[in-house]
Amino acid sequence: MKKTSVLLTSNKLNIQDCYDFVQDASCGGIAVFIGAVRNSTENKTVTLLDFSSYEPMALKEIQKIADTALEKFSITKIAIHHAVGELKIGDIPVIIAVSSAHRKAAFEACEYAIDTLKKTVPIWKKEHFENGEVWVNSHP
Amino acid sequence: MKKTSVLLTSNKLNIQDCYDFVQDASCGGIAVFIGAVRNSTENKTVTLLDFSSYEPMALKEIQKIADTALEKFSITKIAIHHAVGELKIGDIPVIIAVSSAHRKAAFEACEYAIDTLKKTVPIWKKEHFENGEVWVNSHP
Amino acid sequence: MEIQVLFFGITADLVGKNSIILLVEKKTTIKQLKYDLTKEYSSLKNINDFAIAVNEDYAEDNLMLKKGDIVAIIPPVSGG
Amino acid sequence: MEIQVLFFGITADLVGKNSIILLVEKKTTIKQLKYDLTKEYSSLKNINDFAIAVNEDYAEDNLMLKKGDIVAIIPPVSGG
Repeated sequence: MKKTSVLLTSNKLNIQDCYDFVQDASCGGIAVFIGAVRNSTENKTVTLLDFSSYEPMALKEIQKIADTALEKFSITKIAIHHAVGELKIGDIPVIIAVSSAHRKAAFEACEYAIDTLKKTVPIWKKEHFENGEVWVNSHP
Repeated sequence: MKKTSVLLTSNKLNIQDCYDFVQDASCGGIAVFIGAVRNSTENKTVTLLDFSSYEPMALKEIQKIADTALEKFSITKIAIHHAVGELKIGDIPVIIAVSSAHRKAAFEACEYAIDTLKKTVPIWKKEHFENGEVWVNSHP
Repeated sequence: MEIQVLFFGITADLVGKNSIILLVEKKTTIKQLKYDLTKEYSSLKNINDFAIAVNEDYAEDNLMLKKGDIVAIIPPVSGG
Repeated sequence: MEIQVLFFGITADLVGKNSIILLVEKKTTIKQLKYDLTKEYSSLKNINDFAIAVNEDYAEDNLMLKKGDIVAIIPPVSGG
């Protein structure tokens, strides 16, 4: 039985797909985190985000997060799907879904996965504003 | 703008409906908890669960949880949907979705809501096994 | 005075009813009501403690009942 | 010896390239490579520190490069 689903795609992410993958008859709880593109950062209006990645390494790092979550927490399955390319306000850059017998572990693993993804996975976003653009996190 | 969606229904719950309700252009993160009917409890095989409720009071108590979550945490919207009636393995008794500008508050509010729901909302489940049935939590 | 008492979950099974009309003294407290009900329906002793709601809100032991109150017997909940 | 160097995110913009072939001495460490790159492309000083991956894994400062390694310049990530 495959316990991890890892995806990096320029297609639209699908919440139901992630749910269907992690859902299991032995599981009483499923925690899901859905990232969404916000309309502002530090009071500046965002028009779109452009996500790029170092694809083979990003996939390896996402897989590491999924595998580590399975080791660290009493969970059953985990899906981590990330989008690349241009995303508009309200679009979904990332979905993480975790199933487990009991809910506490699912919540913990879900937070662990998104926190770690934001630190280690080689994906970058450029924020586009009405009058300019900026690479997020890159400047001192 | 309505900030809470509260539902007690004998229809099938829908994850996308909850997501669509809480999704908002100002939100960067959405945390979702989905309860699922497990196939076993204490090593006994469950065939189905039967949920009943004191409906008007259950709705009031769920509304209280949603309102309190909005006060306690920096969140934008919250949906709490609960099913009643007979549910089979894999069916969804509860969905809680929470949106916020930043993810930490969404996770905290989501856990708060499911933890509190399990303590205060007058809903009861009877577990049906192959050879009998039992009201959950009711016996010393 | 008359009050209505609703039974839910396991208590409906134990008492064999969903609802009764009960005659109680004026100034009866929730604590007294619990005592009276457990005396009348001794099967209620077989479960964990139960809570009482009056008019759809949880009630403390020292609350006094009023005529026409709708009282609900709330065994340990198990939603979610 | 030759190695390939890939630039991502802001570093590709700063350097104006996605990829270069670089000639380095044998036994060059990651630390030395960072120093050399920042000297060659002084615009790299304008960003927060960057990490280095060798053959798709994060590399420590003391790792020594081998011929044919694929080195990636990883500016602060911002996925999610």
